[in-house]
Amino acid sequence: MPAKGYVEISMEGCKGCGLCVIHCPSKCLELNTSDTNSYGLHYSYLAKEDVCIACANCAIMCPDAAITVYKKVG
Amino acid sequence: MPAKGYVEISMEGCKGCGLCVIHCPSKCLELNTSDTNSYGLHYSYLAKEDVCIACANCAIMCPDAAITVYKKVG
Amino acid sequence: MGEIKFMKGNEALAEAAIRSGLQGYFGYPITPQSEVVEYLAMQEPNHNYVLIQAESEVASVNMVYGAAAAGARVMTTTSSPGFSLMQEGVSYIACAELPCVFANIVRGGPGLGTIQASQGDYFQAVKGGGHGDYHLIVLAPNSVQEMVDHCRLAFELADKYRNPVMLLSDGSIGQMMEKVVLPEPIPYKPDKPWATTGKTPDRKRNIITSLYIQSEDMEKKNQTIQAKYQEITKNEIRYEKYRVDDAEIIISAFGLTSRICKKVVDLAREEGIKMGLFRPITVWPFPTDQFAEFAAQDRVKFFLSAEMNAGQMVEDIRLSVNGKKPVYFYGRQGGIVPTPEEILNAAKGHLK
Amino acid sequence: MGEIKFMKGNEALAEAAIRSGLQGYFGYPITPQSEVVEYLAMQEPNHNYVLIQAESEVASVNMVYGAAAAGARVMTTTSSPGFSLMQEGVSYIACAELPCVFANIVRGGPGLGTIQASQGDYFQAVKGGGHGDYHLIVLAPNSVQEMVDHCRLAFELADKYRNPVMLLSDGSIGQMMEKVVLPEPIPYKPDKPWATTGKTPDRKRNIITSLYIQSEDMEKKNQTIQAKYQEITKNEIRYEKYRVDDAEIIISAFGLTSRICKKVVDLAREEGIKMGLFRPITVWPFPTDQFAEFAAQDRVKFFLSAEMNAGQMVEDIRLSVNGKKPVYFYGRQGGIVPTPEEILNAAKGHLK
Amino acid sequence: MLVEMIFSGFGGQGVLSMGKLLAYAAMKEGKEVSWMPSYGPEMRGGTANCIVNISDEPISSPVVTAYDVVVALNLPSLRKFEPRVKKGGILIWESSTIKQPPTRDDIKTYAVPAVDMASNDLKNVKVMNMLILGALVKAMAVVKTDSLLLALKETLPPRHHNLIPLNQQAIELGMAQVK
Amino acid sequence: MLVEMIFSGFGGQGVLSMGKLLAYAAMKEGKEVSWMPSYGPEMRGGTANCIVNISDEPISSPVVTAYDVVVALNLPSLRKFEPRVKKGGILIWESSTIKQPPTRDDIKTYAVPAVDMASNDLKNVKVMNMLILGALVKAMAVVKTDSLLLALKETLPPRHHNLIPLNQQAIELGMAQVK
Amino acid sequence: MKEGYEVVYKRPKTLLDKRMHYCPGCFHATIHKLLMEIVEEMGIQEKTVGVCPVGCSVFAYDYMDIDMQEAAHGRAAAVATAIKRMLPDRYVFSYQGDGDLAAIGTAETIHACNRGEKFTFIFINNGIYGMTGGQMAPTTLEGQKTTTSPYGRNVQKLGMPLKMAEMVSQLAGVAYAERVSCNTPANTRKAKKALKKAFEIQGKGLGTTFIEVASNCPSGWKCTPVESLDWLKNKVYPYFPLGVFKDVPAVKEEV
Amino acid sequence: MKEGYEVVYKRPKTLLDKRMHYCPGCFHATIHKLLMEIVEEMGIQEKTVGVCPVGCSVFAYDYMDIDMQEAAHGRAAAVATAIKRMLPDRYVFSYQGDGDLAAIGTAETIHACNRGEKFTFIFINNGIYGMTGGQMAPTTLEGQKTTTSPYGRNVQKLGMPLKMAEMVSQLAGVAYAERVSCNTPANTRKAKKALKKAFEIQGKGLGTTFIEVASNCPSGWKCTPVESLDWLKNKVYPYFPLGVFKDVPAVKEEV
Ligand SMILES: Cc1ncc(C[n+]2csc(CCOP(=O)(O)OP(=O)(O)O)c2C)c(N)n1
Ligand SMILES: Cc1ncc(C[n+]2csc(CCOP(=O)(O)OP(=O)(O)O)c2C)c(N)n1
Ligand code: SF4
Ligand code: SF4
Ligand code: SF4
Ligand code: SF4
Ligand code: SF4
Ligand code: SF4
Ligand SMILES: [Mg+2]
Ligand SMILES: [Mg+2]
Repeated sequence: MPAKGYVEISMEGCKGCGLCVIHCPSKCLELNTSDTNSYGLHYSYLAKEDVCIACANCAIMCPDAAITVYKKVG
Repeated sequence: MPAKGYVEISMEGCKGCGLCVIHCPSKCLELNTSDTNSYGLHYSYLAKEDVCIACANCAIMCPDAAITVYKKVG
Repeated sequence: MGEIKFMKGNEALAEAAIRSGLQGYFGYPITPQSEVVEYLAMQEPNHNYVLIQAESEVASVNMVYGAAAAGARVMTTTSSPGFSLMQEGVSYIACAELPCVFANIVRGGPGLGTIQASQGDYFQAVKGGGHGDYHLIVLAPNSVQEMVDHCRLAFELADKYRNPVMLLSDGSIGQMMEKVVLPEPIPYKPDKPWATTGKTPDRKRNIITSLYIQSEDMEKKNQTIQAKYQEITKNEIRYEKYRVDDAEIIISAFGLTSRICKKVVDLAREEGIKMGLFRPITVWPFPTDQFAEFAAQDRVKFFLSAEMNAGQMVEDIRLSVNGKKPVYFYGRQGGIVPTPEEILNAAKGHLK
Repeated sequence: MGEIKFMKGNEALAEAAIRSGLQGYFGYPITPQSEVVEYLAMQEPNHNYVLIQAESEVASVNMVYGAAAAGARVMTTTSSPGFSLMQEGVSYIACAELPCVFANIVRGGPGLGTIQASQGDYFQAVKGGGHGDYHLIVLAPNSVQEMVDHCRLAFELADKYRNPVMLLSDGSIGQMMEKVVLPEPIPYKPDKPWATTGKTPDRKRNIITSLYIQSEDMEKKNQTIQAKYQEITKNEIRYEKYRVDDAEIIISAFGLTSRICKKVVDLAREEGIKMGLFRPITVWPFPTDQFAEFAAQDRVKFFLSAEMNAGQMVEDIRLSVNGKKPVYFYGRQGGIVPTPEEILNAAKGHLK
Repeated sequence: MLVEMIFSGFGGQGVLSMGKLLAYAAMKEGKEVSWMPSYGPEMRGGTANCIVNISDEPISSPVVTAYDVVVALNLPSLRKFEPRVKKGGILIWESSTIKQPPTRDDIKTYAVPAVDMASNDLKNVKVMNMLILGALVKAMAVVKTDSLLLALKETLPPRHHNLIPLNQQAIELGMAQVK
Repeated sequence: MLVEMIFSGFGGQGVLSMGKLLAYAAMKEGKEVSWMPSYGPEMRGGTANCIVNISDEPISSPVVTAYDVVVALNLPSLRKFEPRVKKGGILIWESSTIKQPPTRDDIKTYAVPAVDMASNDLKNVKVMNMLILGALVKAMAVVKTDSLLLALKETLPPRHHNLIPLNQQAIELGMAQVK
Repeated sequence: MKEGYEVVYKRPKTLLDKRMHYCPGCFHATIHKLLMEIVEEMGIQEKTVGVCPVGCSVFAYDYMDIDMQEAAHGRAAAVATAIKRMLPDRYVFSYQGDGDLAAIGTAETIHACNRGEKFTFIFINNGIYGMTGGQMAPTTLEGQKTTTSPYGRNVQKLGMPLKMAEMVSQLAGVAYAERVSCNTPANTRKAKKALKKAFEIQGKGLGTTFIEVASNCPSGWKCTPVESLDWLKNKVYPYFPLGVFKDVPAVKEEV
Repeated sequence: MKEGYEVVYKRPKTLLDKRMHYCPGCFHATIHKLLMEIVEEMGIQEKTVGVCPVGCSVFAYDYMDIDMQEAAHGRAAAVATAIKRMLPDRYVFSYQGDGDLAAIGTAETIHACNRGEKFTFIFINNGIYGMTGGQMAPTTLEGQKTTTSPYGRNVQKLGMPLKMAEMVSQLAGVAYAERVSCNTPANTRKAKKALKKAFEIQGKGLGTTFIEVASNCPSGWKCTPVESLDWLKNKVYPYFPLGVFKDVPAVKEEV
């Protein structure tokens, strides 16, 4: 089943605070602990794309407005 | 009947505010409107000596502590 | 010609501000200045200005900051302790380059001091009582008429240079009544594209700040305002001369004392002493070159600065004269206005 | 010999205050000064001083006023905008003649400016940023060690003259770590019969005030404190000389810049230029006579003042030199510390 | 010519306004004038005074300490300012309330029982100050009487213009006191 | 001799403390030292640096803008401070996280993969800064290794003294990186 | 002294034998008198330090035979805080007007109360700036005319009068807060009792004590002293009710 | 942009495309974002003027595409008062930290609220001085460690944390006061709603609007952003409860 939702996270804009991660109801976000962005921070990424429900909780929680949320049309 | 009480008012210390006058239960104080002290103020004096009951209301009201109150001994 | 009135200095200042298009006044009562806000309160229904008696001088000066940044023609007035409280705000306003007018109706200090007139705040006004390198344009009126004239001028200079302008007056001038000729009211339409009035689509956002966290930026900012100060120094020095053409003694004074010194000059001339008065009207920028010119003339024997303080403007005169001629000082303090006779005597004492 | 430590300037200042018998500290956080109150908070359990992080600098300085009047050995510290806010209180303290210590860990101004080091508050410190004629004794430390030494000295001078004493330091000195030798702690027993500690039957009531409503009284008060200032000027001028004996160029600087200028002198000497450094340690009272002496020597060609501002101490040098020799200025602003090379170049530029 | 004057008395006796009126009248005559009140907490004590200077030339200092004319409406003021009358100067004092007359003999003194006269003859103690002013302009013609009346007209709010005749009477009565 | 250095990187990488340790060690050797941190809101951005001067003579300015030694533990710092290494000076950079190496060829550069080595070889990424310090004292003998160890002993609170051997190992590992 | 009579009330000795500069009928003088009576009765002259900032009472030290400090406008609370902290066994009071305590000194007032500084605030709320000639204060009543509200205080533009005793009562550091007045002998006696209680609580170190006096200003209000009492009763007390707003020691005793 | 998908949330355009300097997880950034969303949704960019005093948010003008003024420490309320009075049809807000609004700026805060100045206070209460490196604030909790209370805030000596939303609610000039937070998506949505409501009430000129944000400071609290949410829930909200403290328009509607 194609996911209902989808998020784009700005790797450089993310500060790795993890607030999106813990508030995703579908647990689809993770911090990339093996890589850092140019600020030396582990950034968040959509780890489980297929379960995103486009609830936008992550985006609302993201202090740095690094997340864009998409929803399947129709 | 000799008065129960008696007050001494410092003529120069009095500023003629009249607060003692209006609060004397026996109405024994008056402002001397025909004379002024050296500050140009009509001072208060014991007009009816015989009815003073030494209640000290006048002294308590006097902002400038110009009044000494006496009470008949015994 | 304008309307003639018999007015108190403080009231005349307030009326002049109204006639100069005052849009906002923020102040706090303090003797001997309170008539300014009282007059404005009385006139409020007839005009359109915003008037707030603030909770303190600290609040006043920061209200001035806000209103000036929003593009309004604004003023605050106070007296010595109140102006000390404003120093942080003054420094901010100077750095943010906001046009506004301050008046300090000086009284005797330091501390709570006395409410009588003094000139003890000269250094604070011209050297900067707040932190950092900045300057106010400082006008020193010596009459009720000049409270009016300098008020209008102050608003104009403030706008022209985006710089705060101060009237360094004193309690005597604020409290006394004299004849004044009031100017016609002018309609004031601010033309301040930099003001924070809401970002319209046709321009970038406007920001008013005095924060330049990087040293390089801050130094650039400093250089910009220093360059402006030089420009002001070039253009705006004002002074008055009285019987100086053949003078061997140059007496100097600002504000109220300058009137007394006119009399000193007359008394001296009666005794055959060739004395003249040079009076700085702008005490910042200071008429340095003019003093230097006098100093360069062989005729001139010495200078005497008469002040109602312990000797403040005399330093600026010394800096100007630069050792070419002696510069003496005579002063009274604590609210005492020196008499012409005692100043004359002081001058004669230096005639050897 | 005392304890040797590797310490931040601000912490060394705090430790020195403790070891000088500090009884009360009242302050408010501000960069680059906050380590003083932080250090004192950390050490509080080990000592007996009263420590309050006040609600503002205005409150701080008035707490200092109250505690000093009650006879305690007290201090406050801040940085530029905070010291501007204290000006009213400073003027009150000066007039009430209360002994206490201020430290201004100066940053770049005006306004909010930058948090980097600057010397832009010289005028405020020495001419009086508050209202009225008054003076603080102003010491200008140039190292972490001097933060310590001047702190102890400041408390002593304050008590000796019943006058507030100020450390005019800067953000670099406050923030940097260097080696310091700490002095032995001294027990401090105030001997202040004038203090308001409660009127005992053996004396008249003590009153601390700066109010002298009658002009005659205020003038008398002014004369008293002016006489004290002369006394201080006679006794307390401090300075440092470096390779001046045969110097043709006298370079001058206070605080941090004076260290850089030592290097300038060495560089100049390497190039065969006879340069020496004269460093005022007290910037008020200012070593006027010492400058005048140099100016009187034929050998000396000119003076150069190097400052981290737009030219402030240079005025006091000019007043001292009084036109006898040229006095030049070189400065950087905004938190930029000038390099020895650029100062040397500036000096060479005047060698024609 | 420069005339330096002080008007002094208790607050409420109208010393500030009489000084103001005189200065205004002089201004109307084309003179240079200054009026300088005592101010601030001094007034809390119940006394008030103002210095008035009238001159043909610009006035140097609004504050002076020796006077050509002193007007004293109470004893403390008389005590304070009598010594500050210039030699040959004028001292006008309210003689119905001040019981201790001035003592100097190197000045001209005028006793005006203005309080009594105002209450008795004019039935309005408030115009006492106009009586004094009348005496003053008679003793020294600093302004014309007409100028005083003009000044009254221009400075009194219209609703009080009905009082002008009374004030005029008071001024005249005062003038009559000075021979 | 005067050595002017800057230690720079992200907050949390221990740049301030490594600078402090070096300065302390030098002080113990009788040198004049100064340590000057970046301070205030600069640190909010997540970067930190400190300038350390070590000299035989009194130090003039604690703030300098051209360095004999630059230590850069992240890319922004490398970019910012590489241009400020004096000709012939030394640049030490953390090469396991910085992917774009320095480009200047008029200075000596040392790549130290301190993060990797600390995590892999010493199982404690925190001592990464000691590794760098080891490399530094090898590249330029500003202080003796013993002084560093003494400094550790005197500045670490006693409860952390058990970490000294690990730190020593790190220093030695760092030294070994510089040939 | 009349034979056969004994003194039942006389001027306290600690109130110096000097004419006070206050206008006739001004409660500033009344409170000075009460204060000195208390100092005398409690025998604490040696242990009392007063702080008077600017305001009509700036000369208070001329009248009270105790150690005193003048303070800058609005800063009495900061000054008193420091004195009390340095000399914790002394009785310290600040004596402040409404301009002082509730306008320029708001921050110092709130923070001293919040910290529970153990001195006594004596707050003379006369609804006006007396000293400077009658300008509007933060406590000026709605519609009240002053020199800076010549058409009456417009609360739409300027806000309602601040109720300080009520406000500080909300702060944990305050042990005792009461509003008193001196318009009648009974109220004046109550005022004295409140002041004394405040000093006693201070002596026990229980927290900040705050006595607000609904005071008068015949000069600023442009009325006679006797009229000022009517104004108090008809206008002031309805908005600024007299009474105890906080009494922690009493509450503690009850429990 | 993925085909067949539409955007349901994106960064507001008025939030400039610039990396904010705040530490990871700091609510300062969250509130900036919400504010700019509101400005965009209400279409009031042209009519909005913001005031940011010192504190971590002193650089706010670098991020918001609106006219802004930086203000001196504690003086934002005075500055905003003047702007709003000069430009009464604009939306004006002050954005202040707890050091700013509740310590040095107490007097300005109280008086602007009391006058009913018609701008919106946005009060970021993070219980600490973030900008200057973590000193104690007037709102630091009992026992909380900061650089100037290294052994925990001792409320005996320093007083209890000040509850500003509650305090200003007592003042007649305040129309709306609410405390919000951003620890969960639901609370963050509520915070946005409150901010928007404040702006709407401001637009109607009904009085002062005051939004207190129970905020975090992972750096000053020395914890991770995620841990800071626990601290908020366990320590902060119990003392600083979220909720509406005053809502004059709602009360009016009810009546
Ligand atoms: C910084 C400063 N601002 C203003 C003043 C002027 N001033 C003196 S007392 C006062 C207010 C007096 O009112 P209040 O505190 O109510 O006392 P009251 O005279 O009514 O007893 C003011 C504004 C001052 N002395 N210092
Ligand atoms: C007059 C003055 N005093 C002190 C400072 C230093 N200072 C800057 S911000 C600040 C407080 C910051 O705390 P807060 O207001 O709570 O904001 P936060 O950083 O926590 O968001 C201080 C004390 C200053 N800039 N100006
Ligand atoms: S939109 Fe909702 S489900 Fe999708 S990643 Fe964000 S929080 Fe998770
Ligand atoms: S909330 Fe934003 S900044 Fe934080 S981890 Fe997620 S995307 Fe990154
Ligand atoms: S003591 Fe009582 S009865 Fe006697 S005069 Fe005074 S008030 Fe009247
Ligand atoms: S109360 Fe005192 S001052 Fe007033 S009239 Fe009576 S005695 Fe005189
Ligand atoms: S002005 Fe008012 S407060 Fe001041 S003394 Fe007079 S009546 Fe009392
Ligand atoms: S220091 Fe605290 S308040 Fe400031 S940005 Fe960092 S987390 Fe936010
Ligand atoms: Mg009052
Ligand atoms: Mg905060």
